[in-house]
Amino acid sequence: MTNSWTDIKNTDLIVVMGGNAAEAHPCGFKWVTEAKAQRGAKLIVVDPRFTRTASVADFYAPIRQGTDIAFLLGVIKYCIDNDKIQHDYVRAFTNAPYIVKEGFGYQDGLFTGYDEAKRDYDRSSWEYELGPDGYVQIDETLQHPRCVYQLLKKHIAVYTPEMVERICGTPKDKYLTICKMIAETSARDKVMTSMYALGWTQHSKGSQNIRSMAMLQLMLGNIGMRGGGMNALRGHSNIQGLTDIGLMSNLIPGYLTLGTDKEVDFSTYMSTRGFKPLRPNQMSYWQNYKKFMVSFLKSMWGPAATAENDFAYQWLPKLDVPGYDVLRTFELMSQGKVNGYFCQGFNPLLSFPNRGKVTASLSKLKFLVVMDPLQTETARFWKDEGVHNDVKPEDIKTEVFELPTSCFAEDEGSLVNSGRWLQWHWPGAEPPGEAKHDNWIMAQLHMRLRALYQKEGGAFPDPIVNLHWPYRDPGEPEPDEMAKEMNGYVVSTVTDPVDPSKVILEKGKQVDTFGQLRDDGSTACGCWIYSGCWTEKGNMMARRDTSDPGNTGAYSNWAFSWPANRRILYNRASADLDGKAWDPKRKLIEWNGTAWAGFDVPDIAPGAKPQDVGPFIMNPEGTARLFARAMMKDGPFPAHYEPFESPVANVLAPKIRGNPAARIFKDDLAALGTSDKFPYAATSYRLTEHFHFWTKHVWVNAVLQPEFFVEISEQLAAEKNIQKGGWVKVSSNRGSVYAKAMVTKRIKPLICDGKTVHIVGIPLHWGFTGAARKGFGPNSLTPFVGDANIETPEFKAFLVNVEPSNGPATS
Amino acid sequence: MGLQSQDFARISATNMRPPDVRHDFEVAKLIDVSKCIGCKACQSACLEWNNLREEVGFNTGSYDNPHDLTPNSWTLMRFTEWENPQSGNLEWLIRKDGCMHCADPGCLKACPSPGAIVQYNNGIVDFVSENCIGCGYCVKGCPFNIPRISQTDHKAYKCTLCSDRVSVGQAPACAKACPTGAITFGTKQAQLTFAQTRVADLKSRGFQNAGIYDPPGVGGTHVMYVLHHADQPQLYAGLPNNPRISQVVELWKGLTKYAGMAAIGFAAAFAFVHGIVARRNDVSRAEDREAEHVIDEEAARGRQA
Amino acid sequence: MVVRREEERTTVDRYPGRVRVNHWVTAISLILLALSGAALFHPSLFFLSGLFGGGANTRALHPWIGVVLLASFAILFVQMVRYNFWQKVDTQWMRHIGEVMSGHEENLPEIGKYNGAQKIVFWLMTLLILVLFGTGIMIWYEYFGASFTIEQQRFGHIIHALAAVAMLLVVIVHIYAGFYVRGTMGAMTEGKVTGGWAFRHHRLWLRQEAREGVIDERQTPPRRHTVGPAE
Amino acid sequence: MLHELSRRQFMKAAGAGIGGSVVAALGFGGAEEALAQAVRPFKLTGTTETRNTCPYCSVACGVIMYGLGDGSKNAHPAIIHIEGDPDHPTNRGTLCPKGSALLDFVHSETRTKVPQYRGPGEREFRQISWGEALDRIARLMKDDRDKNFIKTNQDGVTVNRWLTTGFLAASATTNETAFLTYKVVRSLGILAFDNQARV
Repeated sequence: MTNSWTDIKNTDLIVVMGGNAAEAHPCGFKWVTEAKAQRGAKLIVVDPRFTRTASVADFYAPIRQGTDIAFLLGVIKYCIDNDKIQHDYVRAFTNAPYIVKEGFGYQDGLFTGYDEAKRDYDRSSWEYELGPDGYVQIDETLQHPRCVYQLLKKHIAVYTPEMVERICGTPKDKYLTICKMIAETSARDKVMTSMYALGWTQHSKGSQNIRSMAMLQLMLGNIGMRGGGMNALRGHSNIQGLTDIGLMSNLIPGYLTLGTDKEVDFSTYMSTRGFKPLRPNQMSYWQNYKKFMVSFLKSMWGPAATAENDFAYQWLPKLDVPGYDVLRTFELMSQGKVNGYFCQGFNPLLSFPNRGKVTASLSKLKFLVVMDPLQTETARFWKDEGVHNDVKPEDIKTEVFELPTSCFAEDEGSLVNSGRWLQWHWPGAEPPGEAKHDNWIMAQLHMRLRALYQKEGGAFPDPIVNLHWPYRDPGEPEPDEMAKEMNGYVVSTVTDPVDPSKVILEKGKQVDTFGQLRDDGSTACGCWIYSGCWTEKGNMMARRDTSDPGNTGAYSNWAFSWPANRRILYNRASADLDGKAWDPKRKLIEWNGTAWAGFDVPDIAPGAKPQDVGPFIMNPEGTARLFARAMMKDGPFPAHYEPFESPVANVLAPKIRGNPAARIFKDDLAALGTSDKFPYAATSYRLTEHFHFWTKHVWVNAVLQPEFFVEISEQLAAEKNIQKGGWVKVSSNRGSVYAKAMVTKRIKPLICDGKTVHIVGIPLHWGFTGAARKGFGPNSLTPFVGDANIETPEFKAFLVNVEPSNGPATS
Repeated sequence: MGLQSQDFARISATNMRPPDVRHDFEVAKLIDVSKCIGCKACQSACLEWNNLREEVGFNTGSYDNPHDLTPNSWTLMRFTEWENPQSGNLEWLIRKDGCMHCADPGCLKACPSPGAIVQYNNGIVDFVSENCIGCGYCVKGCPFNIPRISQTDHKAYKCTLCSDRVSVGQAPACAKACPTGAITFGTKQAQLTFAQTRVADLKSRGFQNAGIYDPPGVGGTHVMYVLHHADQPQLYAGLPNNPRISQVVELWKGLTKYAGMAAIGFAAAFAFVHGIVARRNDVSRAEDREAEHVIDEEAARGRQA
Repeated sequence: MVVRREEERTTVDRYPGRVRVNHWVTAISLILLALSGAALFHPSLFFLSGLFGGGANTRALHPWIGVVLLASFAILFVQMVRYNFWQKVDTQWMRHIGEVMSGHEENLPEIGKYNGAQKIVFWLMTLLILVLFGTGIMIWYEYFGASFTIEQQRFGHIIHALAAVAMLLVVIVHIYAGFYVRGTMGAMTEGKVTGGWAFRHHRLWLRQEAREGVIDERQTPPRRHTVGPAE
Repeated sequence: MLHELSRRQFMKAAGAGIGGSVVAALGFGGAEEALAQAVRPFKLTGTTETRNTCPYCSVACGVIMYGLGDGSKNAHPAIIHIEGDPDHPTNRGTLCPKGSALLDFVHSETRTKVPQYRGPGEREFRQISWGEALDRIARLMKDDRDKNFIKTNQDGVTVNRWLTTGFLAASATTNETAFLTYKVVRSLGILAFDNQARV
């Protein structure tokens, strides 16, 4: 989220698209109902299904899953055509005026530089035209044919209301009503907020779905505003935290990235991370990258990380591919190239696409370790559960360990919510039976490995035996110790270069902010964006002050919000070029002539003059990007591509299947189904009564939604002679499941490109352990293909067939 | 009944009206159907607070789970898919069902067991399990079909409006939990005022018939609804248009009760008086003798036959 | 051999043991039903539930007693129905009911085993018991709560209540008649009535019985004098 | 720190006390009174309050866990009720159907309670000790790492990666656990490292 849950109360228009806030985030959705009740805000829901969010919406329109880009680019076109954009904002705060290199183009659904064999682009032409001064050439008038604004206009020209209806199946009149409502928020005193979640990410072009809305929000001047922004609802309680701390293949805490094989040493590594400003006076905050990186390395290897050994840069693994994401890992596993696997509170047997492939892959492991407070299906993937897990245990040679862990109620520590709030919590009881805290388990593993390497030696023991382990009880580090590590501390006293008697940073003290971090090894910091969470003043994440000056919904003294306790990102953009709030009623920060001040921590240097310095300080441009340059794998602009399994061909580029830049492995490509055998467009989702695969272990929730079902329209039910509450068999080219049929008016067939498209809804909460009735998950059906940029699987759009059945008993 | 009797407005099956001297605030729960997302947090909170659990059921092609109120499930979301003929829009009407805590409770009227159903001065209608005899009369008395009789202990159960929480100044569990604020709790007066603002908001959004459901037929309720279509309550999973205690029940618990008692009393009294004043109907010596003749005569006839 | 000449008096057998047992089972059931029913019928009588071990037990027992009543009365019905068909003479007799109530039966027509009033009681009881049982089933919540709609049950309740009142009235008449008409109780206790009673109230019946034959149980004179159709 | 005493909590504690006395004043206190049964005694009076965060979605609602006992040595704490934290700016005391039922998550019958092991081809789990489990896992890890660790690639560039073992982290663990996990996993050179943010 750029904003926060409590900030949503400030909005005028909520667009829920690519998400289902009411069902997946009911308590956050409260701020939508507040905005509606308190300030007459309107709620728009665009979804293939009439969801429980739609049930309280002012306006609902259906859309075929996987066509959001066409819809959104169409809205941008509408806004431009009807002069409903926030001109000053667009001109000053986005790269609309920037001129793009000669040679960039887009044709037949492809951008310049496409290599079909590699399914990848040579992105060199997707760049700005630089002037002799090394800065980007711009045209304030936005008239230059190669300026981003003109290129965008040209790029989206095709997305007329008629085309949108043809692609998305959204009736033109409904679509235009929505365009009109959205366009209204281009006014300076009107804002719209976008609430989205996995309905946009779980596509082979998920990142571009989100970019499309972000671009629209920029055109309307709604980024950085109270009640505006791009608000990813996010999934798990600490999914934000784990991403921040970089528990992903290619990440280092604080969104730093691992080196690649090309970055042979630290200087080469840093050279590609120079982040020189692309416009005069811009902050280009990543210029501080080295300070964060060195401080991180110090927190990893402490004294062993020295200037001499490049602070142990080489001890980090290097990537030979963009990343070993889960799809790649399970592909390797299926080829027998992975021997050991750990699942710490993760249930891949139900969470990853193409369950058949997941089972086969896990069966090839030598050992599997599951750490979980609940008895997961993954820990039992080898168990014969009849139709619900049809395997032969004797053929599966994998050694499996199930390690019982504590749950939230027995844990202490911090979680980061989608509003980037780090909130501390306390344990109320001991773990049951022999269950242990994850910290204990990870520490015990490390200590054992360290001992083994010290005793026996072995492959490159240095990073293990030298891992910085300064904990009171090395066998079970306490949460406060790690929290302080992440905040950062001073390794060696730093004095003022001019007057050495003046101590700037005192050895052993916690740093107050990442501004104090050094690139010479005198500071250590586990996760720079968390600096300030546990300072000398104590645990800022445990703060419980509920005051909210100006009733902005910021609650600045409640817990801690990264970065630097900032509650609304890009809040500098809430003020105009002179530093005055676009909308006085929505004042956030303003330029008082000498400094920025207001209700939130300014997202800019306090003394940065409004005319000089752009609001998007993380970008070398200082502005937001409508044109993403080479930073997106599948295009600097979003473009409509069909899902890999689609009931209709891509009307814009019939030859192209799916996202041309999305990676798909050979076998998985072969495993895709076609609409002749699997005519119905399926999508998967969560229900409000359940949380993923946890609450089926919870008696009460099992009662509230006891049994696996699929949702189909009355028309499809009639066509297939399917009874309400009767059994159906749903199959894709990869597998099949049995489910009860929920026949509903809330799903209606769509007409796309003149063809009737039936939608099949498949919720994901059932498995073969827990209190709820045994059932299946959609991942028995879903295709093994991910987003081009981040490899999130395409769970939201795939093809199935549906037939009446007598249920699993008879199978 | 002790001190607390002064806290009762009504007590079932008793002739003496409770003193009703303590003037408590009337409380009310307001359910704003237009804000409800049908998340079932209220059901969840209710089961948890009251330490009740339900059998894990089945899916029957609807979101209503469990499928009906039970002795353990005192509240339930009822889902209705309705295509509005005026706007042509689909509306998913979701109503939280449960005890309405009527000002004039039919259950209490029908109950034959003294003190098994009580109404506090704050308006809460409560079942006192200890006095409940499990006859099921309350089921017949209720215009909303709410009470359920447990087949385990044969006692009637329903929403208590969390009388235990209210008695210590807290809101009912469902009201506290409700994520969107569709359920609110307060004094009836304040709730009615607040409900007006909600109705105004709905009218501004085109729901011309939006209104408050506080049915006069039962003297008003302490659980009220804000409905987008207050003119057609039955749309919301059969919410009664104009609920009132059944005439049959009124007759049974009214006239019949008194007339019956009178008739029997009169008959008994008549017999008693007659017994005293009337001439003895007894056999006389003469009749004994005549009997002998008759016997001889008939016996003789018998022999000749 | 139903008319006996004993030392002191002459008696006529009216009810054999099996009928008497049935009658009393029925009678006791009726009383228990009246008491338990009354407890549930009116708050002022709820204290009666104490006799059955509290309200819950009263609620549970009442219908079962009803079942016993139905069974025993059914047998009684079979035993008595043939004497209870209406005849002209019953109508004549009913015209003189006032005299009966004032203790004069001189001018009544001779009648058989039962008089009009008794027959009316018999048929009323039959009817009411059927109604009470039928409606009783409808409102027997523990077992039949699900079998009838709430509206049907509401009607069941009111009809049951009205029928119960009627039943009580009939029972009061029946019992009082037993007391008022002296010598009647013996019929249901020892099973016999005096010849005089039979002559006064059921002369026709007395004649029939006598014609069947008379047993002389007197000790003197010692010679046995037996009579009967055998000779 | 098992639980911290916040402003509201103090009020609450006091409130419960007052509540109790109110109940008594109303006469619902005396169990001997038949009608006293009408109102169930307030079940949270005297429990220990601990603040926590709902572990489900990323709205991260504040919850209060009500624990058995007053924290004294011999009273083993056990969560008996969980309710929304009225102080929390986001949820203001409300909870969704999952959050409202957190108690059943804590006490779920299918929670893991002992370490279990399943050998190759076996049909069932069997219990093992933590010691056995961890020793065995560490051994399997080291053997695999020593065998398959890649120190340099074909071009002789130091790459220090271990690709034959992977680690999925949980996006429901705390930041502190996450960071400790990160240190342990990365120090081994593991690249097949991911969490739910990916899916």
